[in-house]
Amino acid sequence: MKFSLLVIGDPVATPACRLALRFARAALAEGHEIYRVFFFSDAARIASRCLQTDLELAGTSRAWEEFADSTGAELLTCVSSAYRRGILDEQEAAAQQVPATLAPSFEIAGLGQLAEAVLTSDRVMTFGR
Amino acid sequence: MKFSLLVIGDPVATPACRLALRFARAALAEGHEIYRVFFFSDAARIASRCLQTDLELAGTSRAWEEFADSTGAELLTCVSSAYRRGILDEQEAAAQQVPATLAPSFEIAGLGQLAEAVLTSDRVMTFGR
Amino acid sequence: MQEINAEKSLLVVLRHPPGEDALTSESLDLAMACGAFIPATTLLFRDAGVLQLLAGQAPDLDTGTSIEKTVHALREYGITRCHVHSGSLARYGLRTGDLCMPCTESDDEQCRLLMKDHDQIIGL
Amino acid sequence: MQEINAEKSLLVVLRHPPGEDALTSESLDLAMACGAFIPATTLLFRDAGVLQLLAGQAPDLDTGTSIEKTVHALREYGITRCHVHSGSLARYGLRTGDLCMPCTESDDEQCRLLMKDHDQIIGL
Amino acid sequence: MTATLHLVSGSASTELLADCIAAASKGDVIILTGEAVYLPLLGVASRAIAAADTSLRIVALARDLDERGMGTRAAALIEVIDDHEMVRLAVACPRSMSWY
Amino acid sequence: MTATLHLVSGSASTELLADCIAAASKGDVIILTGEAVYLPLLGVASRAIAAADTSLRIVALARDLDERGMGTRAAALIEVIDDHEMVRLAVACPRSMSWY
Repeated sequence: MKFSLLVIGDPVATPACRLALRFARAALAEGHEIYRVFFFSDAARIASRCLQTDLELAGTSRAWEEFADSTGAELLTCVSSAYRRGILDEQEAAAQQVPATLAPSFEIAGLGQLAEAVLTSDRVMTFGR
Repeated sequence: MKFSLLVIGDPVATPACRLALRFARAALAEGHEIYRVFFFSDAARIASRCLQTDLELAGTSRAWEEFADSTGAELLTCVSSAYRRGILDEQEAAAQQVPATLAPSFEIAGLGQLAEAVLTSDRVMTFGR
Repeated sequence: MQEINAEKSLLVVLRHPPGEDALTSESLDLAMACGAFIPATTLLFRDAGVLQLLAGQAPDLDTGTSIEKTVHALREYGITRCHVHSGSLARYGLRTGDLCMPCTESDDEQCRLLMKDHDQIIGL
Repeated sequence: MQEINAEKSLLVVLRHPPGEDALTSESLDLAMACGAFIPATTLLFRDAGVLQLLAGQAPDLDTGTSIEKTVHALREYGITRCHVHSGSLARYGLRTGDLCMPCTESDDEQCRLLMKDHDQIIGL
Repeated sequence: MTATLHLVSGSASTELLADCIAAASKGDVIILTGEAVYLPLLGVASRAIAAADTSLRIVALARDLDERGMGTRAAALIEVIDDHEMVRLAVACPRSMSWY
Repeated sequence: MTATLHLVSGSASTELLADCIAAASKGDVIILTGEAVYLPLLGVASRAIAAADTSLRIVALARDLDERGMGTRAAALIEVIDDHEMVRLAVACPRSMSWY
């Protein structure tokens, strides 16, 4: 079965990103596919390379990156959520004359990509705060 | 009367930083002093220069910087809260080999500075989430 | 499997009150985007989410948007089905006349049916 | 005015449950730091904050700390006065024997007196 | 004056307000801010406010109400104050406590 | 099967659980995660769980309980499942709703 995940809660202040990762790993172990993970609202901060992370820890951006690298799952972060919170790709950072802060393995995307995931996935799981 | 403020809530997701700024401005207008503002936990993010801000808006880091510049109030952000959320001064950023993200006018400080404010201020107001 | 099933229906449930919390305006953005891409998108305001519909709210400081400003946009984006949970309105002492946009009042059982009648649900 | 009034007393009220929320471990850091600098620091655990005292919790993933690990540290940092609101314990069906550190049980009226008896309060 | 100033913010939860009222002493002042300004609208919360010891003063911030379109609606339900009065209350009360 | 899977997280608020139970249909499954795993401890919440339609299945995640030192305490109060069972429930229920 093809899953997509919508993650909303802040990666530091809430368990949302960690719980979503636990779900993704368990789904993989059960033989399912994680097609796309869409980080929205506060969860967009997972895509900040400013965020201190530790390879040991689940739910951090590096742990998500490892999951994506080994499974091909897409890690997308909502463009307006990200920019509003200072997660900037090279282009936007240049426009604002500040350092870029988007972590590798994450892509900035519009909400249309979430809608596409809703239409093409068998299940969409939302992980709130 | 000498006030210090402890701000806890996230600058984007909660009104804490904006309400604290409204309190600070009203206190000034009433003839009082804001000695120190200590940004703790999620509120430490106010000190990120990645945070997109607009000079018109209250509660953002630039509005706080203007308040501090014109009043001499100290803007401190808790060192462990800040580092954990990727708000890094030059020294820590160099150690981690990532860009520094601490906005000007904010200083990284230990919790002892909060305790000192508790002991030397007439009132300490806490602004939660 | 990659083929888009345009028949798929989506229910977006909005449960959080408005205010300075960024999530509210972001939720409306999400609803509009889904409305644009997914023809069968329905909104349900319930619990504290009904407060998003209160007339006379100031626009969000960060984005300049408010539900009153987005109501026409919602329609432009293809969202014509808006429901509000009657029990939630009653909890806050509100009537549909207090709301800034026309919504279908739905009672507990009708709200349960709304959930069952859609293929996917996003709770915000 | 800049002179430190070492006689000033502080009550730190901890109301939030533990878990992956960073605020909990940060709150304990704050309490310890205040205990180190302000001799007359008292802790009061109430509402969902009493759950921080439950024995057997796993350490915080980010910091490796838990209240069980910090109990000795709390004392080292000079905090000897720890109170827990009896009504909050009852709400969760807990007794002081379920707690991982010794606390003085205080009823509603005693908690009100604690607030009145301190010069400053920090609510976390 | 030994009153405590209580700031209630962050959620329109009746549990939060009930906890605050139960912990407050006679003569204390409770300010509703942020999402907590919705509380007077809630039947169960307005009953709690009405049932609270009359020596408790419970007020809401005008600007927070106005931003939520509740300025006129709230006047009948609760005493409304501006930011300056919040500061005066913070001066009058020797200590404050936050609930969120 | 037309059941909906409900994920409750984010706070140990009895209001949140009550809202979820009131909105759920017969046959639905409710998973308590994060801070919501404290709810079975709360007298008022455990009564709500007990009073809920028996056709509702209400469970809590084992790892979230264990992290909070509630693993053994919870076993008597609520059905406990692991992350794999959460996935199986997500497969079994054609849609899910989050409460936070």
